[in-house]
Amino acid sequence: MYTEKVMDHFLNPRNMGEIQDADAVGEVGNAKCGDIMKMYLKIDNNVITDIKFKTFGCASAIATSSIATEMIKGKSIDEALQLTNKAVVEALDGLPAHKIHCSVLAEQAVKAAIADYYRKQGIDPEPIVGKLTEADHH
Amino acid sequence: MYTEKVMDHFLNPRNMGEIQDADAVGEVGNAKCGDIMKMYLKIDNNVITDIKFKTFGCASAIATSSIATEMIKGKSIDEALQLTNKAVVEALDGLPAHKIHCSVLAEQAVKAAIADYYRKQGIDPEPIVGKLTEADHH
Amino acid sequence: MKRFIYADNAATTKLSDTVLESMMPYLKEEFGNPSSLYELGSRAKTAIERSREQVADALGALPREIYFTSGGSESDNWAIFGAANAMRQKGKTHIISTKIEHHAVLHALEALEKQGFEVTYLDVPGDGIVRTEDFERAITDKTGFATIMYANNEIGTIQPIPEIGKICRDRGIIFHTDAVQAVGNLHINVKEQNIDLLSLSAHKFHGPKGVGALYIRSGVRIPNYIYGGAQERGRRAGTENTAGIVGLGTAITEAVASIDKKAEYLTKLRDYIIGGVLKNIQRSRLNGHPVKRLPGNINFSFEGIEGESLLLLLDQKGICASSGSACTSGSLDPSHVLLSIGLPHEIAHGSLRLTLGEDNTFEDADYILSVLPPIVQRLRDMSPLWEKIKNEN
Amino acid sequence: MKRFIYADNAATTKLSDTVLESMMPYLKEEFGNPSSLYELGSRAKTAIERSREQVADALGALPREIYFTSGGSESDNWAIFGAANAMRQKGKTHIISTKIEHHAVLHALEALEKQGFEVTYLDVPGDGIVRTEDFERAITDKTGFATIMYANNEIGTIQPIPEIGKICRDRGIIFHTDAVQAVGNLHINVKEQNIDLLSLSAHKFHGPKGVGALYIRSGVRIPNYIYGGAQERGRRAGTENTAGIVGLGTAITEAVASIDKKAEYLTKLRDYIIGGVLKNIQRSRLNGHPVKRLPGNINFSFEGIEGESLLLLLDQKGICASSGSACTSGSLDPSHVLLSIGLPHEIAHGSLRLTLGEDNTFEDADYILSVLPPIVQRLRDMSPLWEKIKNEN
Ligand SMILES: Cc1ncc(COP(=O)(O)O)c(C=O)c1O
Ligand SMILES: Cc1ncc(COP(=O)(O)O)c(C=O)c1O
Repeated sequence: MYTEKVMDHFLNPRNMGEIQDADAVGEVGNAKCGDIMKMYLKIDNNVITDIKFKTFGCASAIATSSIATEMIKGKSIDEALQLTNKAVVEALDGLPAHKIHCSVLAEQAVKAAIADYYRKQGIDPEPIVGKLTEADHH
Repeated sequence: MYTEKVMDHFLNPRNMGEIQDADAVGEVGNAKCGDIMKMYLKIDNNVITDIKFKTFGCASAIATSSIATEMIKGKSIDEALQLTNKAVVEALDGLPAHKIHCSVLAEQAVKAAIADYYRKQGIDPEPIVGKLTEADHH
Repeated sequence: MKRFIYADNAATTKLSDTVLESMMPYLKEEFGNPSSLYELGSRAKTAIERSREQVADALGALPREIYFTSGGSESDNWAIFGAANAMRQKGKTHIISTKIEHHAVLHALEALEKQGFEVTYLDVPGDGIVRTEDFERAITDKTGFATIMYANNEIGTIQPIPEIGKICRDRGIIFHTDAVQAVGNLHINVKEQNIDLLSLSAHKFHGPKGVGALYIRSGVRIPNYIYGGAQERGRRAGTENTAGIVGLGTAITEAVASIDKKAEYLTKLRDYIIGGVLKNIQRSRLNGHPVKRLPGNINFSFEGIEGESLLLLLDQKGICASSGSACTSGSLDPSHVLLSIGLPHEIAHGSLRLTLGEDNTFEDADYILSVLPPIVQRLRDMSPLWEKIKNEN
Repeated sequence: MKRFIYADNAATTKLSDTVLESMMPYLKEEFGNPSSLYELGSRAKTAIERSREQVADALGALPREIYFTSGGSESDNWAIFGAANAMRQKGKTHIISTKIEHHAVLHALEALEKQGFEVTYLDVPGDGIVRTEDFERAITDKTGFATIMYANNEIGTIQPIPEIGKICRDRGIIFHTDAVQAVGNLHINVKEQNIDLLSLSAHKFHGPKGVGALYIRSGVRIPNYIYGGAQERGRRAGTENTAGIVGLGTAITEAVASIDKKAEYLTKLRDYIIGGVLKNIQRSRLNGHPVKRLPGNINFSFEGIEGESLLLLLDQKGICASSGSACTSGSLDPSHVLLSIGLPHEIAHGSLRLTLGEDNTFEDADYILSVLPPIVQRLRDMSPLWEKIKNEN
């Protein structure tokens, strides 16, 4: 069902954990639907210097979280905002059709964390990050 | 599907053939329904001294004809009239449900031949042989 | 030693060794439920998807247009009840079929008639082939569905499927073909031949019994027939018969690869037997079309005798064959197919079907030709009907 | 060497060696069509009738009340659509079932609702067992049919079938039970238990996939579901899957012979694992009834984690198990059964079903008990939900 890449990121998740003194935290999804992703960022000079995640969800939820953190670690916020769910899927060599929503969730989690970063600085994140819609997965 | 007895009478039919100078001939069934039985009798002093049959039909039609001839050969006409389809079925150790009509046909063929015998002597066979109804096999 | 000649390949076929070999792992250690997440399950799933590709390739279809079923009858029922349901949504109530369909089609259509559908059963002329003109004439503005078999199971006649497919596509009629006898014997391409729904059954081409498939052209929407789990992308419920499905895939690939070679050989063998019978048995009649018939199909009527007796005597000689009559089914009616092509009842009763396979040899043919005439003679000698026929001439 | 522990016997089971052995002749030389007249055909027919007797014996039924099908889903669909049809003739339009039926039952009932039938889906209390009082209360003068599963496939709870059977018989309600999970595990007697229709599937008790049966009590009249040839005494068309049917007969005989021995052993093994898990994993919950459950069925929920991840990690350790969630089916909804017994969504997502078989050992149990807690811990460590749960207390 899953590609080797997905299994690798599921079995050996990168950047799993928390950052106690994170500069920003974003959480998306809900338990009722079966997946929650939480991302912690350290941001220095507009660059994401550290990132960690915690995920409640299926293997692809964990794998998409993991690879998303890898894809934006060390990147600038602007670059991180370019991350699309499509890029996540491609980086994992594909996801089953009914798991695509996990990649959407990963993209949203990154955006939610960045939004939190702006909000903490008193900046309205919406013009920058866009409206964060709950990932549609029903 | 068939008992050994049926197969034996089908493969080695007894009394198969014609009697050229028969005292009586009876034929029942019709080609449309897939079976015709014809019986030839030699009758001497109310005793069936010889009997032959010809049958167009399935294995059980042939087997019932064969065993019926065996069962009444050497018997008096009265005894022959006692032959029931049930007795024929039993003598063959049974017939499949949808082949029971063959045994009815065999009983009728015997009766038709005996009726012919009476008719040839100017005697109305009906009070003796009963009404010959076409065996019901549709 | 008693000879054994299996000449009833239209009834069923022997599993090929390679087919059985491909199935064995799934009857042993690879027993996982294809819906299960773990490796054991996903290996079974992979095997099923490989088979789906094989079936799709054999028909010129896409894998996602193939749905596995429990055989030809289920596929026919699904297609027919499903299409009827779909057409009713569009206000259509008229169905076109033929008088010579398999009972899996006819009895399903009869059930639909009880539900208020109107069905035209096309007549076929003496050669057993439906005329496209008749088909076109039968179409009304209520016609929403047609089901015409690809090749007949009794007399082997091949129907003008691509032509009818074209007419149906042009007229917006959903078109199903029961190709149970055709798959593995004839070249089928569902796209080129404009087929919307096609039924097949593995055991007719050296695959296992109890597994088949329905091709549903993508875009044609029919409701499910067996509801339940999400197997077959939610279209046909039930834990998959993995071994059977794998066997189907192997069998169809093998069968389709050898169609031409097989057809050439079987046609020769068939015509050799047909010629021999016509020459050696008087008042014998070849049923169906002399050329437009399945390569391995032979169907004869012999006047004055009855089919079941003939078959049992052939069995005594080690020859497995079948009759046009549905004797074994508990019905005493002669074949509806033989009646449809104009045979009188009494002649329809006396028919013999030999359906050849690759394993049959010319030696087998000679044996059949040596054994059959005396058996027919023996039954005619016993037959009061033959007596009359003889005397008539 | 990687360990391999198969603990998903409710999903499917491995063919037993003796079952496979009994099937082999029918996959090889005994390939005749059971409807064929010749010896090769009648030997296959005889084998099928022997299997029919075996199935009948196992259920306390008569052979002529047993009809072979392609599996549990087909049997369920036939029973449900058939009974609905039969009751409609009598002016009845109301059906009683439960919320915890298998999808083969639920989706068929939903299709009937679209046709205008009214269906009451009984609630079950937290223990997962239907109350007969609730059943009786649901009966109206329109009720013509009830379908209640014998044992649940997820949480293994055993329903009060004899009691419900009695009520139905007294009230003239046709009663079907989906016994797919029960056959071979529980003692069933259709006569004593007043069952009118019963579905079973061979692959759940070490028989082959793709074959099952429907018991139809003599006197209960339901229409056919798959129309066509005269197989199964004209009630279920399609060339018989001889090998599968023979396998079913062997498997049911074996399974029923060992019910008591198996139940005793599996109950011990089950309760050993249940005890170990409850002791070693905090915030774990046993779903279903502690005692009135299938001997081999274990169903846990672990707060804060999700089922699929758990299964894949268990698979990495060589353990085949299943989740209550229907993830693989493409749906993201958690199990309707777990929701029915009152679990909140987020807990229903984190469930694990282990279904044990005779092959499982106490060593396997110890291995599972050693491997499972760290895996649960690992996922909880990853879970933002667990973080909250922990902090709440
Ligand atoms: C309770 C129950 N009913 C019906 C079925 C369907 O059986 P099958 O998959 O053999 O069609 C299953 C198993 O999948 C089941 O567990
Ligand atoms: C033309 C045709 N259609 C349908 C069927 C039914 O197939 P099955 O018996 O595999 O269900 C058969 C064979 O029996 C057939 O020859």
